[in-house]
Amino acid sequence: MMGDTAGLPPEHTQDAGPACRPERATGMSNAPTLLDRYRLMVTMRAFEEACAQGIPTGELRGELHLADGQEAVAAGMAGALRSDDWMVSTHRCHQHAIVKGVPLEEMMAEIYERVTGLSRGKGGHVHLFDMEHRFSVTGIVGSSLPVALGHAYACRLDNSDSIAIGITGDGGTNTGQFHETMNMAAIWRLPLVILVENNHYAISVPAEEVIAGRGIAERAEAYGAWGRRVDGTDVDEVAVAFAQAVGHARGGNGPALLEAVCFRFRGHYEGDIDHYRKTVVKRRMREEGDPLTIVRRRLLERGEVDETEIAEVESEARGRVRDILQKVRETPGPDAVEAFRDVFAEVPA
Amino acid sequence: MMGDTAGLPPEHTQDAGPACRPERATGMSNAPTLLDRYRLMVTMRAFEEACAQGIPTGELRGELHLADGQEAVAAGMAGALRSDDWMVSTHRCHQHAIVKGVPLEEMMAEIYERVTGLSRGKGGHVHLFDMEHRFSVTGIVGSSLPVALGHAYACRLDNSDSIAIGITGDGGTNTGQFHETMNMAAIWRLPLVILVENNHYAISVPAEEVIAGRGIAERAEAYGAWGRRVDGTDVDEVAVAFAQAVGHARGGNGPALLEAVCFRFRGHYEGDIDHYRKTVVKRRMREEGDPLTIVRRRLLERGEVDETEIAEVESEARGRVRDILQKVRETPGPDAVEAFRDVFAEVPA
Amino acid sequence: MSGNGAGRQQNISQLIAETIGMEMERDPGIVFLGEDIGYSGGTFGASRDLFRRFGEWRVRDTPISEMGFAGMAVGLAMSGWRPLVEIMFVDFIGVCLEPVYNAIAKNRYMSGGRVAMPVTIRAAGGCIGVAAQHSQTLWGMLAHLPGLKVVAPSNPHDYRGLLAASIESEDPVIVIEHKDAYLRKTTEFPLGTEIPSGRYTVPLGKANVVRRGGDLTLATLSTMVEKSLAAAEVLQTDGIGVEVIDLRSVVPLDDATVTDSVARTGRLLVVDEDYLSFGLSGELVARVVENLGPTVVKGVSRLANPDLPIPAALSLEREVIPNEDRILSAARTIVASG
Amino acid sequence: MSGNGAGRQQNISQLIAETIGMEMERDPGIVFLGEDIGYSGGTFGASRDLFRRFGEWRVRDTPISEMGFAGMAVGLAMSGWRPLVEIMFVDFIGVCLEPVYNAIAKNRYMSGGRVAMPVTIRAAGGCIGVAAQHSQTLWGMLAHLPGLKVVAPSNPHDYRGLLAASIESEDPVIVIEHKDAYLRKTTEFPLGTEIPSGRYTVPLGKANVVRRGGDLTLATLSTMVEKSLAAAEVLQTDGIGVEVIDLRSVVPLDDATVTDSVARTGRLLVVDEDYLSFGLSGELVARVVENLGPTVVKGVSRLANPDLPIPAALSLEREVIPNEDRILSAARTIVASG
Ligand SMILES: Cc1ncc(C[n+]2csc(CCOP(=O)(O)OP(=O)(O)O)c2C)c(N)n1
Ligand SMILES: Cc1ncc(C[n+]2csc(CCOP(=O)(O)OP(=O)(O)O)c2C)c(N)n1
Ligand SMILES: [Mg+2]
Ligand SMILES: [Mg+2]
Repeated sequence: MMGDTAGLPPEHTQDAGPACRPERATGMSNAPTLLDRYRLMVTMRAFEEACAQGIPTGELRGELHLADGQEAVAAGMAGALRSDDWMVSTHRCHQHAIVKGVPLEEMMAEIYERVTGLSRGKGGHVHLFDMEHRFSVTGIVGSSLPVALGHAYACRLDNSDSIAIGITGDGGTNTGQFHETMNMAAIWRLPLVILVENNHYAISVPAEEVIAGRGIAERAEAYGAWGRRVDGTDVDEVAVAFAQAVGHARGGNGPALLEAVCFRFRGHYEGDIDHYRKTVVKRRMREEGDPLTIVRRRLLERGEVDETEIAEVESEARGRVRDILQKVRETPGPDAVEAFRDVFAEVPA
Repeated sequence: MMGDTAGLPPEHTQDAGPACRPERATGMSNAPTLLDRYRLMVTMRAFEEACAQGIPTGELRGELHLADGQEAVAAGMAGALRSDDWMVSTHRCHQHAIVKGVPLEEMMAEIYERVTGLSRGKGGHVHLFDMEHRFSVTGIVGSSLPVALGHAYACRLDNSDSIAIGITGDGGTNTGQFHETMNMAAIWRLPLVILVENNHYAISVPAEEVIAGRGIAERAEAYGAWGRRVDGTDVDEVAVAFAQAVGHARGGNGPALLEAVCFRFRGHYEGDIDHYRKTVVKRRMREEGDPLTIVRRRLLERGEVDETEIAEVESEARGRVRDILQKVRETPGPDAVEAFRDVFAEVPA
Repeated sequence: MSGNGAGRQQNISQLIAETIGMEMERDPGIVFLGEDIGYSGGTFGASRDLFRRFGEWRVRDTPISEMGFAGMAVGLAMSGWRPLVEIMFVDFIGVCLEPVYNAIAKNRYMSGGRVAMPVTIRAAGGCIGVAAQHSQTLWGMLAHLPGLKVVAPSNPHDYRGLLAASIESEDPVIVIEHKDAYLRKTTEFPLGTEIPSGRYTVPLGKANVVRRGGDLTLATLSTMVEKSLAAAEVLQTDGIGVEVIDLRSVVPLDDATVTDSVARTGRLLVVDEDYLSFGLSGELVARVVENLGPTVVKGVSRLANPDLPIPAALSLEREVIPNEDRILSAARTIVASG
Repeated sequence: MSGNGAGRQQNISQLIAETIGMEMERDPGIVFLGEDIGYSGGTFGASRDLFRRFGEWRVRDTPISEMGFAGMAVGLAMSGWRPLVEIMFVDFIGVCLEPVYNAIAKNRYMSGGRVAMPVTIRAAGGCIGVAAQHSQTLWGMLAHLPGLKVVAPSNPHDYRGLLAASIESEDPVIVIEHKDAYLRKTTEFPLGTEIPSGRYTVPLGKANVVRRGGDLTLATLSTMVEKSLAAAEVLQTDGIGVEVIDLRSVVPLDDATVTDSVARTGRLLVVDEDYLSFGLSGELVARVVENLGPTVVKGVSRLANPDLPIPAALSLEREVIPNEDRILSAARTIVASG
């Protein structure tokens, strides 16, 4: 399986061991290095680009939502996140799946709707399910949060110290589900982290025009919950804040709401003409807010690695994704009969 | 019409004049006296008792929700509330209708499902609609708030200084609609007052067990809105706070959230065995928290009126409701053909 | 006291509570969520004692957040639990239909069979004079959404057996309980009063031929089974033999049993307490006509709630929902016409 | 430039935007609410220019709060406005179905006719290879709920005329626009390319017989009209005359026109891009059989999406939704069988 995951050494998605009911203490005892995170982020970028390749060829259709520019948010979760934690993601889900350890090949195969995909091509790019890695997605905005709440409730029922991470965009915080989830998680002190990727827009609608009050993180107060906003382009900052959020939730203190402010480089979906954002703003965003560039610069500044090592990491990650894409493309789609399977577990005789 | 309303002199539900697009300034220029409010409250109590009479006789069925004990909240709205303001209420709606000026007889006739009812008996006790008095109800918890939001939006579209009052119970604040409504009202600065009748319970579920955070009023902060909690057994306090909330909303400052803490004397609905509340608590509640007793005592303390005058007001109000009930009971139910009318305005030939 | 209702003076809401208790004892993975189901024992009393027996974590009083707790069921199921969710009235399901039809119903399929959704949703339905927003059955609407099974019991035996089967099922099931049944004694029903003393299930998707007859097939479910049986008695005295079929579930719809019957009787009357159009009655007529070919069938007819909101006044409600008289006249008309 | 599309190189999304613009100009009481409908001109471009023309108060970009803004429509309507609401994909309507079926659909009735609910909801539906949560049409589900009209246009002329009629209607109407249509040029359609230069409406509830034929009645709507016409062409060369009826609306359902046709052809095939069961196709078959009596009808058949979530893989989607080939073979089978 490992050859297939994002290239983090196993301890970076903390493994709770086979029982999946770990007694292990909270925290980042296996903290990934910045280079580990960089490798992850390059993999994410390469992965999204590999997905984008399916659009002009017609292999992929529909609203393919890529997350270039948001890598620091996902990669910031590595370390504090454990393999026995649950994660529920949104339409913009690939990076989250990667950090959660979902095998790249099965995921890519699902996105390309191949028989080797996670769901044999029946779910597609907005419906990734990997129970082994405790990861799922819904394509309905806001609906990821109650699902994560259910996982958090299950963690309590199990008496485990696993937690659940529910992810949403800024737009998703305007749904009723956000409120209902925060409230229930708080009254029952459930181990839930709500991670909000605030990329400033819900499709074309600017967050500041449709979110009242001081900010998203501040809404935690209404529920007596932990809340914090962080620069989502800086993977180190995200990592620290996310570890705190996780510590809060895993420690039995109820939900934590972490808002990571970041940029979405591409259109809302592949094909979005993205005319609602100014070209100059988009250029500046890429120039100044690229989390990969920021990490790369920092790595060099710190002098722990040199250009060559970085280039190696990059080409290795990119090469791996390229190989996976090629392999996936050589794989057939599902058999016709698949269409008629799996509606029900039990069909009356 | 007046002979039929709750006995408030016309200025107590401020009349905006025929145009319904008043230029009149905000405020309580026609402040009802405490005796006026008392008359209203006695009418409300008598009205609910008249409704309750339909249960043992089988005239009324279903979940008839009465609000005895909560009169101060409704009566506290008189004065600041204008006839051109909109109000959207809940399953526990009769007192709100009364203060909004909905004619008692048509309302009672609707509750008793008579042909002279507001909806000719087709709506019933949880579906009161009176467009002339800008009042409506939904029986679905939480759903009153978006409807009120729509009215508030319409007030802005109309460029009028009317406002909308959306009412909910404590339980209703846990619905997603509460969040969506507060947020939209705030971003668009709509003239909306959300009045929460916190009677400590949603059916059997105590508010403090299912509402996280410091309180309902405090949730206003999450939206940058005005919020306040008030003793909902004290009509004077409610009146002052409600006038402030209305002033805020009417003044173009966006939504106001007013939480009025009160008691529900009867079961959740007629027939509720109410075993989830201790008998001693229920007794104390009636002894110490009856808003009618409180006002009566205050009226006497202030020395503005004497026992005789109060008794007159009481017997007049009760007599009026009794007469209405009798008249309603003598009225026939709707014709069978009514069942098949009013599904659509237009039916293809 | 293990819930063996035979002969006991028990009403349906008690029977339901006992059944849930039996299932929760049998399967420690069952978690029950809903408004007022815990401390108070349920608005209709259909969960009494469970809170005391299983504690707040397995019998959870929720806030009024249906969207949230319906979605919770998805996460609980993926975590390996078996959620039982009460939506107090099925009329409220519009608040949370999204997770029901887009996740609970579709996750098995969308995951290529790798995710199970053994979720049971119980909800009260039906007309008892409580107006438009609290009287619907909506099984026709729910049945249209693939991935959901939809059940509506008619008698004490089935209230227990179908609920147990639903909870045990690996598939999502919505059980619509009729409000009129809750407070009736199990001994008052015209059928299904014999309740086995041990645990049992009634398989989902198997109709029950509750009366034999050669002239007309009457297919129905829920409370209308009883009204149909009463009408069938009367028709018998007119010499009309009515075969009454209790469908038990809308999905799976046992059209095979109905088709077999119509092959003998030649006539089909569907009686349904849901809205007439685009629901159960049309589907069943269409399937039977397809199965037999139209020319084999002498007559088809449907008696259902007309396509209008349920009026509040009881006198008006009685004008619109099927009752014994209307069943009688619909049956006579179809038999008379050939 | 008043939206006279005749001959212009315009696609359906532009046509829709122009139609809304014409209506908003005509009636200053129309308010348009939805996600991304304002500044950006709509995710599908179906509201371009309206924000600029009518301003943010009448063309309102909402937060992702469907429950809230569907409920807003109720208040707006009661305040005397005429709300037009976009639900981006009809698949999302589960989030806000409650106010749609309990208030928008029922308020007229529950108020004894004193409250009007002239609300129009537009939503995108249909299969274009975008998987289970973004491919549904759900008109069968919506049609089951009394008080709602449900419309699904098939061609440029009707996209304009039915939308204008829906907005103008005093009743609530849900218009399901097919995603496949948005980016197609109005001139590319096989019918309805002639668009009158002035304003016009197409009455709700009147089916359109788009092709005459004597051997088989094929009733359908939305994009399937086109596929059915193509199949009918092929069948003509086999000597099978197919009468193709574009239903245009699910509610009101013009079963009279279909019945008249089947009275002549003796055979009915319903083609539907919604789920097969408990929806449009069963209802129409049942009504026609009821109207004519079963023995008059030689054959009935339904071709619809099977009762399963739409699979993501395009190859699988193609296995399940009706297409020209499947229409051909369904038609041949029914004609061959008597
Ligand atoms: C309930 C619902 N409404 C609308 C949509 C359509 N939609 C998909 S993504 C999206 C914007 C989401 O914005 P945000 O939550 O900020 O996430 P981002 O796309 O920015 O990552 C919308 C409106 C949906 N999928 N579900
Ligand atoms: C969406 C929805 N869920 C559940 C119900 C059933 N129900 C009716 S009233 C009520 C409790 C409401 O509590 P609260 O808002 O505090 O109002 P109160 O009854 O105390 O006045 C519930 C759960 C409903 N009508 N609508
Ligand atoms: Mg965003
Ligand atoms: Mg309450």
